[in-house]
Amino acid sequence: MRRSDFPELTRRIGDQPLTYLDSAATSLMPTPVLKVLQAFYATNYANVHRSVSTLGYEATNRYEEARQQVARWLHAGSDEIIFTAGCTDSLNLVAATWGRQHLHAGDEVVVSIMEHHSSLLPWQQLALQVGAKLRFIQLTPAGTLDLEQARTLFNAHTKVLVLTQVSNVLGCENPVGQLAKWAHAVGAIAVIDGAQAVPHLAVNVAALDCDFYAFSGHKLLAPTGIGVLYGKRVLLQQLPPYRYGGEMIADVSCETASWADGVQKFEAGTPNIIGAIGLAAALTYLTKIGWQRIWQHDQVLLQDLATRLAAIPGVTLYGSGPRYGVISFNLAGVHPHDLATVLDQLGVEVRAGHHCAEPLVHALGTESTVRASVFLYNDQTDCDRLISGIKTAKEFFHVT
Amino acid sequence: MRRSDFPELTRRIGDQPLTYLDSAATSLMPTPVLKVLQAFYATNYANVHRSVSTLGYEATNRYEEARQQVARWLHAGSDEIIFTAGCTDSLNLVAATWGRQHLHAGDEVVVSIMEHHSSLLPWQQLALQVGAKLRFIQLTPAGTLDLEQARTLFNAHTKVLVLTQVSNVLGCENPVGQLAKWAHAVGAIAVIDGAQAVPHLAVNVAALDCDFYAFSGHKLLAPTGIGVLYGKRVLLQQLPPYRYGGEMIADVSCETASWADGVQKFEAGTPNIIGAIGLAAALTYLTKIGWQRIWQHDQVLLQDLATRLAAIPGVTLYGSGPRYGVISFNLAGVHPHDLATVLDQLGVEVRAGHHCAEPLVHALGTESTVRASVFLYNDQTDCDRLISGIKTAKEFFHVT
Amino acid sequence: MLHDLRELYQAVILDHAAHPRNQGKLATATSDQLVHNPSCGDTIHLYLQVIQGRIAAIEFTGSGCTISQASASLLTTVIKGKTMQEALTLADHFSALAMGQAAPKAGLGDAVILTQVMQFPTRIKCATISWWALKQAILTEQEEEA
Amino acid sequence: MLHDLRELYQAVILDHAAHPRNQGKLATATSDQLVHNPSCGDTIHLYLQVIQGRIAAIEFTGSGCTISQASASLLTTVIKGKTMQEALTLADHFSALAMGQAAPKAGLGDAVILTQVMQFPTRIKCATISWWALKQAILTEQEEEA
Ligand SMILES: Cc1ncc(COP(=O)(O)O)c(C=O)c1O
Ligand SMILES: Cc1ncc(COP(=O)(O)O)c(C=O)c1O
Repeated sequence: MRRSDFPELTRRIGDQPLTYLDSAATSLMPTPVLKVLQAFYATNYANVHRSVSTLGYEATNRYEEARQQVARWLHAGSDEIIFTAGCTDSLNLVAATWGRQHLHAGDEVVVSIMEHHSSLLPWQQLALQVGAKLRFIQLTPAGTLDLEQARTLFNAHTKVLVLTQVSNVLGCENPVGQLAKWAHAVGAIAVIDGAQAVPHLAVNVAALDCDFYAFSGHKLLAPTGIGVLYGKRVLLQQLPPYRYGGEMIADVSCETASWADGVQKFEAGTPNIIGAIGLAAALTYLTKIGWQRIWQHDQVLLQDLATRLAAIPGVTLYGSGPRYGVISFNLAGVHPHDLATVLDQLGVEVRAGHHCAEPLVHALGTESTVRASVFLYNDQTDCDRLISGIKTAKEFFHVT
Repeated sequence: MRRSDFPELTRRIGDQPLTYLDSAATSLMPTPVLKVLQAFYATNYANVHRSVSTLGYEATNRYEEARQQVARWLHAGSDEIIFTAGCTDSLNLVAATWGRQHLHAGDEVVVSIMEHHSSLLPWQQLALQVGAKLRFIQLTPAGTLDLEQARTLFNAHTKVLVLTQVSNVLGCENPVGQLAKWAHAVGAIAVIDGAQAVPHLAVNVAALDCDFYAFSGHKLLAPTGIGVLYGKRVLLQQLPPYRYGGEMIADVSCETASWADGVQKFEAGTPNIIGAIGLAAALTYLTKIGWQRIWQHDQVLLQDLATRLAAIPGVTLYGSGPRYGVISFNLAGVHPHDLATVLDQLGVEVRAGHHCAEPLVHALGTESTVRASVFLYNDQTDCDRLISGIKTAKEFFHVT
Repeated sequence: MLHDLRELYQAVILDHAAHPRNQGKLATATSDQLVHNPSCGDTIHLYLQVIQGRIAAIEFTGSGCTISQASASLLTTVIKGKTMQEALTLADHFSALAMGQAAPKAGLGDAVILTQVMQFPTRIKCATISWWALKQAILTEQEEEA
Repeated sequence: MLHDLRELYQAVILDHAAHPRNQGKLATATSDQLVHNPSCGDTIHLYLQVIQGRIAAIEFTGSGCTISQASASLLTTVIKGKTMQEALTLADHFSALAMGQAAPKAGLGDAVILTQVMQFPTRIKCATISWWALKQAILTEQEEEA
């Protein structure tokens, strides 16, 4: 789909054409998004807020329009959308503000074993500091979250549910709405990591009724360095600031300071203006192509990959379908890094390792996996090249 | 100088040509830097670190080369350069890690009255939390730091000196090396805000012997969303992490985690790769033109502006020369915002307000000032248009 | 190119800024409201004396640009003697006009000149801030009465 | 296109990875060193028994890719019986070669095949990690002696 919009796809790896199957790490940038950035730099670029000049006003408008666009797309209010440096930054913000305010000794955090380190660690470290306890939602043998067990974890001590909507290793979608209900029933909040969900699912934060929702732009055709944190209005109003600096204040004296209203309180210093413009341009680009079309396209490719991978003797697939964006597997007798090196020699770019989800990978009974991930610009040829690459690797390493 | 590299300079404000005198807020982006970003997106773009694939390797190399380039330029080791989301983020990092670890009740922070909110507030708020005390270096009547008074502030309780190298309101250079010596003599560290210094001065962190040094890329022709924190090797080794997440770990289990060595410990999650590449490209661009040439050019323009502004009856200049990059003033009988609005109508983009330095602006005996700032792409015509704009404003508001 | 500016900064506006009417800290105030525009440091402190639902007296103190000071001064001249309900309606009309929306101009007197500020989007807040303070003060007054 | 790979993954390497020599937790060890490659999870735990300045016995445990496991296995076969000084020199030579720098190959035996890893920059650490562990273990041993 629109491969020609992605110039990087025409490059070669050594003497081989490129098959990019690592979009779950970072998606490529299409020319139309780059053109928007270029035009912005050439006409409206300036610092935002606090300026009486035309340029500053135009840049501020574009920045705030980007916020509104993100808000509409997530079904949130634009006073509930904080721009951050990325998903990791967003998730740290919640733990550093809401968490520090509300988590005390003896409290409990319900967290899935599937969490990315960026989702787990802010709460793990805070819990260690204050003497709170992490309670893990484990896997069923099928590699999905064990909801029976999960249900038993919520109690009067539970303060937070920390949950990834789509696993960056298994690709499964977790029942966020259901788990958020259980959290709310005991008075806890639900903090959702949407990094891998937003490119592959319709996200409606109002319908999910989650309290915080985080993602990164760079997995969604936008530049690096921009992320989003959705937070429920009433919660944001009660939070202390995250970082201190310019633009987030109402008034500053030598001794004390008061904070700006609304989301500005959380955006200290010059924000990543160009990142926000890029994120808006990426959403526009994806919307124009049609989200439904993109999701269906990704589903078809992944389904096909799953079937063909499962048919290769020695291949273990992790988790079970439906998968969103990513599929993880191992090949008996070949270490994931050796397999990834062979594939790389063939121009097929996958990822091998623990994918910043060590607890999950250990729960799957392994140290690392190979992960292939797809997005709108992948096609059947990419899948063919992956499958044939794995067969080549089997021959190369003499495994049967 | 190379105005043609800056496409935004050709746009108009209403029916007027643009005179951009707000580079101290954000500098414009030259086409050669944009071209580097474009080429990177088209060929080497991928996530960094932790990949065995060629693309990931290339992107990581470019990212780490950017770090090395920044290090060489600041006269630091590349294991002393942390990429952040911006100067504000850098300064918050120091207070949140070193500060939280070392600042206790009864301790003192020596801080100049000139600090930008991004430099003051992280320490002001930390001091309020732990019961430490801020001691302010005041101004001389000439509008420079009062070194006599400063000297009396350092004592056995002093833990930190917080100092801006160049004021974003006055444009003066503070004697960082001297004050850092006084700080070190009582066992305190020196945290230097270099946001306005790096575009206009040769910075050598080794010679300054500062402990931390922070700046933003976007004031230096680079994109928004990228900043730098220099920290002395021995200090960085002892610091706890700032944010938690992917890429900054050595090992993670459900219950605990250990951290990566070196600067990676401070770069949780996907960093702003494109921002770092852009910063490196901007440094390359500026180096090619020649820093000396740029500084001299800026000096000539500011000197000229100072002389001509001082000659206008009713104009008050703040501070005294030499000024680096910025000059602040007021016009008797015309509020800065009214003046800025008239100038904006004439296409002259300046900034009016407290410039995120409320304590300084109050110490100057006012509520706000007009600030004009110059960089390499400004020329004599820009100065002429500012001066003639001020004269027009005087006529417009009937002040004599 | 200064045409739009001349429409905004008319003689009466400059006069109100230079010689503000009803400036002071009304000793008999029944309610007051302090507002602050963090982007420029403008401050307006509005004092109201409400007697039997009518704004019997009104004064302000503050500092800031021509627009914000003239706006506060004009507001006091327009509002004095109005009922709380009339004042609320005028505040809504002024704010709407200043943001370029359609609304009746009746009753705003010379204050209507300041709605020209809609041509200068970055300055709209300077003109509307005192009217916003008025609205807050009246709402507080009404709450206390209820 | 797999030519370079064949140079690296030679039969002897695959054999060492599949059937590592000197695997175990040496009971008589006088020093040991655990290293971990966070980027892929490879782990090598090296155990040395030093007698009168000579590495009398050496074993390792660990898990990871072909390169890291074969490298550790080959290291043990090469290093056993060497003096600490000889071992340090070999470790330096191996690391230099693996990074594509010039250094003598003498004494490295079959381990020299793994210096082909220089063709695969992202895998260099897999090959050098056990040699790095060796160096650390010896330096610790020497410190303790001193
Ligand atoms: C002196 C000074 N310090 C800190 C900052 C903060 O930089 P940023 O907004 O890029 O984080 C600025 C710029 O606004 C500044 O001028
Ligand atoms: C599930 C999940 N959560 C969080 C993150 C962190 O995102 P970032 O590295 O952009 O901060 C990622 C991506 O690496 C992810 O896949």
